[in-house]
Amino acid sequence: MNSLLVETQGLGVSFGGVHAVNSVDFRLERGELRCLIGPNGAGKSSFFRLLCGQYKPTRGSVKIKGKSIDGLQSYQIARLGLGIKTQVPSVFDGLSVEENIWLSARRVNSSREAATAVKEVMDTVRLSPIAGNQVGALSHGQRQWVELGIVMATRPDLILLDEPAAGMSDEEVKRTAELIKAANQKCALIVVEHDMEFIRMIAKTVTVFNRGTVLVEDTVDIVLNDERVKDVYLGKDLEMKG
Amino acid sequence: MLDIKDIHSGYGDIRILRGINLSLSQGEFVGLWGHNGMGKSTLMRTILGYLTATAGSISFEGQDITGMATFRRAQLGIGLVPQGRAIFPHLSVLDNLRMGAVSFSQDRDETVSSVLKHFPRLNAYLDRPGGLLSGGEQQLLALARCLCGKPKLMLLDEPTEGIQPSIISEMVDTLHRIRESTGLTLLLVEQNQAFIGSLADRVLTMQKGVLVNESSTRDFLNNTHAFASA
Amino acid sequence: KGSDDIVIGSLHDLSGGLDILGKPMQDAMQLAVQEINDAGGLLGKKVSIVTMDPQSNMQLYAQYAQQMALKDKVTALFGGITSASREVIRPVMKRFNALYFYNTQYEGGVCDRNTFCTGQTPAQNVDKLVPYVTKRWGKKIYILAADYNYGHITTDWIKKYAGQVDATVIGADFFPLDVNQFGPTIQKIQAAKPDMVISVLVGGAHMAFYRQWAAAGMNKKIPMASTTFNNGNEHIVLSKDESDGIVTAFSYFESINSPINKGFVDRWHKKYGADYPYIGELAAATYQGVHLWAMGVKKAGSLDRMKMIQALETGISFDGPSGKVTIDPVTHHCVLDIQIAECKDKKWKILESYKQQKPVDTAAVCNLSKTPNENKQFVIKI
Amino acid sequence: MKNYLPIGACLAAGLAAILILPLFLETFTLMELTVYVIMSILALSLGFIWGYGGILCFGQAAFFGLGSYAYAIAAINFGESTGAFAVAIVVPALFALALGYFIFFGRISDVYLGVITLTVTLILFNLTNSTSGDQYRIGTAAIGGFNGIPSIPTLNVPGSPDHIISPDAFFVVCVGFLMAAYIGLRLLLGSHFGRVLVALRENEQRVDLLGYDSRKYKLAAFVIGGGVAGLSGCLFANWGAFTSPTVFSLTQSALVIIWVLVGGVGTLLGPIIGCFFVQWLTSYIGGLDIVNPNLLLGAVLIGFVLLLPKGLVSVLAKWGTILTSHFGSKSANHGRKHSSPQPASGGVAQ
Amino acid sequence: MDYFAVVCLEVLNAVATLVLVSIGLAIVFGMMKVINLAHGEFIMIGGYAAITASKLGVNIWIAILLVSPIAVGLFGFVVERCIVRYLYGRMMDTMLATWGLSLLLIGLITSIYGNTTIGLSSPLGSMTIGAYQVSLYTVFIIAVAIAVLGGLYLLLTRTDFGLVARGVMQNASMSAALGINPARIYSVTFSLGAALAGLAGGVLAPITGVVPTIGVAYVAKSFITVIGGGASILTGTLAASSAFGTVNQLTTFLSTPVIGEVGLLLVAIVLVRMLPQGITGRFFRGRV
Ligand SMILES: Nc1ncnc2c1ncn2[C@@H]1O[C@H](COP(=O)(O)OP(=O)(O)OP(=O)(O)O)[C@@H](O)[C@H]1O
Ligand SMILES: Nc1ncnc2c1ncn2[C@@H]1O[C@H](COP(=O)(O)OP(=O)(O)OP(=O)(O)O)[C@@H](O)[C@H]1O
Ligand SMILES: NC(N)=O
Ligand SMILES: [Mg+2]
Ligand SMILES: [Mg+2]
Repeated sequence: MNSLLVETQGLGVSFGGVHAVNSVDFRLERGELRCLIGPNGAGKSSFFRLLCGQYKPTRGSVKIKGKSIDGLQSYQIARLGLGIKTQVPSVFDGLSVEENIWLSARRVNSSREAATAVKEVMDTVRLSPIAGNQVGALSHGQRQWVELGIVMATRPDLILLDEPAAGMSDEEVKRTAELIKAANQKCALIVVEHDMEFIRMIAKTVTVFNRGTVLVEDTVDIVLNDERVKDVYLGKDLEMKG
Repeated sequence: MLDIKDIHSGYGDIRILRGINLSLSQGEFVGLWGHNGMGKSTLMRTILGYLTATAGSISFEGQDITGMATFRRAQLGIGLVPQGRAIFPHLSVLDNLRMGAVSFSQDRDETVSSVLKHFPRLNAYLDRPGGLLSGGEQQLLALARCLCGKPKLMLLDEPTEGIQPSIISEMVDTLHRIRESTGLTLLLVEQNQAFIGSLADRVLTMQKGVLVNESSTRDFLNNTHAFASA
Repeated sequence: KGSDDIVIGSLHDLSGGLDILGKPMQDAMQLAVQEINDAGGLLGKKVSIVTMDPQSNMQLYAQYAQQMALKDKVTALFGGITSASREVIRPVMKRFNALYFYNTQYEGGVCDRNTFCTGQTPAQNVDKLVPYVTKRWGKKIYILAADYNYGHITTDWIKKYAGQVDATVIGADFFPLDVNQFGPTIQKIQAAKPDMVISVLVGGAHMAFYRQWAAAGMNKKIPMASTTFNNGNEHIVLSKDESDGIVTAFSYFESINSPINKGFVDRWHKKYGADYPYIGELAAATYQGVHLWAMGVKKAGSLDRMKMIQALETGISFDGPSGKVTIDPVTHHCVLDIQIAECKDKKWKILESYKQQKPVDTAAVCNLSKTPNENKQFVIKI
Repeated sequence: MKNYLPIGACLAAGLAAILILPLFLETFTLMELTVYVIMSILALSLGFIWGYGGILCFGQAAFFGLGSYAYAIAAINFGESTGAFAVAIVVPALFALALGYFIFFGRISDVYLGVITLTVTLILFNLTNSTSGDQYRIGTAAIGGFNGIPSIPTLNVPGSPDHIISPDAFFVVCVGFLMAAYIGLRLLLGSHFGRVLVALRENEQRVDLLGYDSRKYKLAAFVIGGGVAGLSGCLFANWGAFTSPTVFSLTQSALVIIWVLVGGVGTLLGPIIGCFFVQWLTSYIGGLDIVNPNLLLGAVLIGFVLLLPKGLVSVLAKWGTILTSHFGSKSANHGRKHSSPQPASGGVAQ
Repeated sequence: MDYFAVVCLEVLNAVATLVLVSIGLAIVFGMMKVINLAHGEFIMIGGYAAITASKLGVNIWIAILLVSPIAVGLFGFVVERCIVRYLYGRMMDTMLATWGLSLLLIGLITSIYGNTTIGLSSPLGSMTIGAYQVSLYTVFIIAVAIAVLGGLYLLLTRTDFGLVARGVMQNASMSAALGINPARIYSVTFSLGAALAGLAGGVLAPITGVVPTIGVAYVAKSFITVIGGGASILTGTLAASSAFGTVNQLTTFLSTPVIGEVGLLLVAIVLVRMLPQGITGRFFRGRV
């Protein structure tokens, strides 16, 4: 079996004159945890959308588990074992938290096993206390977690997380990092984040996007000390008043 | 300039805020901190009038605004950068900014271009529909749009969410500059402690719809763990 | 309404697109019943009417017909305007044994011993109209007709009678009842250069044709005849410029110069006001239908349905505003007078009169004396 | 499971209607009730695909009309109703399959879907409307244009064409079908399929990202809705023994939507109640003869939207909650669902 | 040759008529996502307003071009205040309410005017093109349609109202946070849409006549046109009207009005299928 989970070659997408993603060669091994960082508008979310079939590439190709996803519908790509948490949470607002998770668990489980799987996920993500709440009435941060639960419940081989820690307090960020590490026991992940604390907590290899292309790809320490990365992305550290 | 007395509010039958007291004085930068779902955004919405307070009173510059319509409060000089940005997706970036300056029909273009000076990145996208900007670009646009309305009091709801580190520090600089030149008052909801630390004069902590703590920024930063477990 | 009144049903569209036809029919029933009651009623009882408004909705036609037959136990039901509504009512009345009068000008062919049709059919008026207008204007005819049974069948009759006088139909266009844009048609007619246009257009939307025709100045160039113009008060609604010169054939016009008609029109205006827009063909046929029924009841001396039918089949005649109307026992249609008239200053000037025209179209397919159990509408081979 | 309550209630109500009403209602009242029952099957079909599948179909009347025409034409040709009955359900369902394939696999949704379905209905209206004349026949049945098809052979006992079903028995048949449709749909909604359908209404993109082929789910729901609407059309043709192009009219299309809205979107009971109410009202004011019926009906509808935005069923639910809470039972969940902020956001259970 | 010219004129006439009957709905739907099922009746009232005014001795041009739009615009203002205002964001509920309104208006106008209202005659004569006569009024209708589109273009792109209206339509609560009163914008926009419907009613009255039920003929067609046009109000309405009007009229010339109508509807279906967001959904998103 091929150990390569994701492989893109010369991948690019343009809108009018905007090259949101521009000839990206990207490889991800099974079970890997990769962080993706880069300036606002660098093309990270667009890259995610290309991976899950929401955008059709203008150039290049995407292979998942050695299989080209060209022409596949997004549900077919999902069935290849891909789960995505979008930047703006995409959940079932009118349903309860439990129903949200059940729908996702039931896709990969028989109806008997689904109940157990739901319980497991709800415990892991700590959703049990709000199991009966309608998701539309949750706060922004709570909805992020629900979405994480939905994604984990399909037991994917690869999870794409677009800014999972956005809008969370430090303690919650830590909790999310633990979750991600736990999830990484079972599957590969690609995580986009702007929160460097968070990146340091979880990262092994980091890929930096800039203007639609890969700027650097290396271990987290090297990347965060790279001058170019500091230049386009990190800037100077905040001076605290304290 | 903003005086909130024992405010209660919520969504329908669901009560979220349970007696908030808060005063901001002119030119002050105040941080508001708390876990997810504690009611920070709800407080912002209540101040601006999206939600009507079921009890208590709000006054702004000495004027009682408790029952006032949202647009009138905005006209008095309260501006909001909402969580989730609320960009007009089908208006161009420039039109989004002009919407922000809509009450100045005379010197609207000047206002817009003076704000744009603080946001050089947006200059490149003036004709692009707002909805197509990346998440972080939209956040900058929302901030710029709010400034175009020359607010006296700005409500900032998690502005760093999704923003790259270098822009966050630019944002801090920008806000300090604007504070100096206009005497802006700021109420800032944030989870990013570094950001709060570099902007706020004092920090309030919210828990389950009540303010449980107030401290200087220094104490806040030193006692992070105490707060986290609060 | 007393408890032992003789009850009859009135089921006409009083709202919706056809109310322009239904209102006068309803008024005609009331006038006729008032006259009958003023003259002492029937069999010593008063006659009263139950009225329902089916709102141009076929389902309500069925519902109300059922209700009138079963709950109100009407002795006879008068109503239905379009053939579609008639074919909804007719089986209901047959099934629940209540007499049915259909009083609208229609395409002919209904053959049902429980039903009486008092309106004119194409063989009665087209038969006179086509020879008259071809003699007057020429031999090339262009037909515009409403796209439904009545329009198609009337068109066929026009073709047949045109053939008999060596005239030809050089074009025929059909329009659904909701069409109100006639630009292309008007150009097509100009391209075809007919000697006349015969209109079988029906209803409010189609009235737009006459306006657009006049707006293009065509009414000054090509003359027009019609078998339907005036049923919907077209000659009142349109300006005189738009309607002058149109020739039609009906059994009734308000301007018929007879003492009976004068009395009828006077009584009508007394009851409904002097500014009543116009009393037309359908109103007169309904009025006469009620009176024919009353004569039948008197003659039968009973409200038994079969007895009434047998009495009506004796060839009962009523001297009505349109002239003498006689029930033809074989077809249950009426023998009646036909007038040809021309529109002038929003009034009808009667040009010719033809006495006692028989319903020969229906007679060609229907003989209820021989086949009393027949129960359908025939499509007449023309 | 939460399904048992509504199903049990439906069975009880239906059986009561079948057993008791014919005993003391006059035939004509029964016939009027019959047509309400028939129309409420149509309302139910839209209530299902719209309220649960989020498919905003402005042309549910098309399937209803096709059902009635298919039945009429088949029954006239067969001279017998049993086969015609099957045809009347299969034809609209197949039509829904073709149309639904076109729509959902073309990723058409929202108001664009509404406009396509409405347009298709209007095409059917135009086409059937322009078939007057003898040349338009299918077998021995003339389509009849504007006038429609009269004198349709009505239901006979299956297998024996000479035993025509009486109005009283027909009432029982229709109530039976309504119950069957209601229970069938309710069971379906409780199933995996039904829950995915509801999820789809909430967020189609997420359903796809979970690996469900949303198009197939929508199509299946659409076809089921089409078949149920066809059933209703078939019964309608039987009820009055006629059908005409007005079954495809804008008015008919709008009426279905109105029934569902008046009753309450996002429930199965609502469309039935709404249909009964509006039908009764329309028929009642046609006999009033003092005000213009349009004026009155219009005013009532406006009042409805402004005063009862969640439909009749929410009022009933409120009474229900008051009653049950009075008796100390715990149906709080039931009551709360209807106070959710959006009209179309009911959960799976009702 | 002259026949060709006449056909072209009739095609333009059909396009212009579609533009006129749809544009009011396009404004109201495009900007407020309100499907106004009483739109046809607004047109109908426009017709009655023109007729009534001219009966009272008002010059026919003033009646058509001023009285109709103003009367219906004011009426729209009242409707927005009393009904539509409470239903924003609830598209289907507004549909139900405006359907009720449509019935109510048909009933009301029938009660006031009866069903035998003497109409207006077309105020212009005819002109000759080769061997054909056409109504000069046709040319007038085309001119009005062009003027309406031009005027609206300027209003939406060159004025504050245009900017603010578009903003409010996209996000009302955010607009309120910027100091704009959304209720006022809604009210003005709805009244504007109503006034345009009234104008259509007045302009068309002399050639179609008015009966209380005339609106029914327009509402489905204008709805299909507006949706087929897609997100851009003006470009969309113009594009869809051109496509539908041309197909409808040419097929009518070549065959029958029924086929013409079916042709229009088929084109609408094909179009929406090929461009699932309407003609302009893809190319002109967010433009007017
Ligand atoms: N559908 C689209 N049409 C036009 N431009 C687009 C579209 N989607 C993205 N873009 C543009 O492509 C660029 C990359 O956007 P993308 O959302 O991928 O950035 P990102 O790296 O996720 O940024 P952020 O960190 O701010 O979320 C942006 O400039 C954006 O404006
Ligand atoms: N529209 C709504 N209807 C009902 N409840 C709501 C609604 N919006 C928020 N809530 C509830 O109100 C509470 C407070 O929400 P709020 O958005 O104010 O939290 P927050 O402190 O801003 O959280 P976060 O940091 O996640 O943004 C939450 O528990 C949430 O479930
Ligand atoms: N019978 C008629 N005129 O429809
Ligand atoms: Mg992004
Ligand atoms: Mg918040």
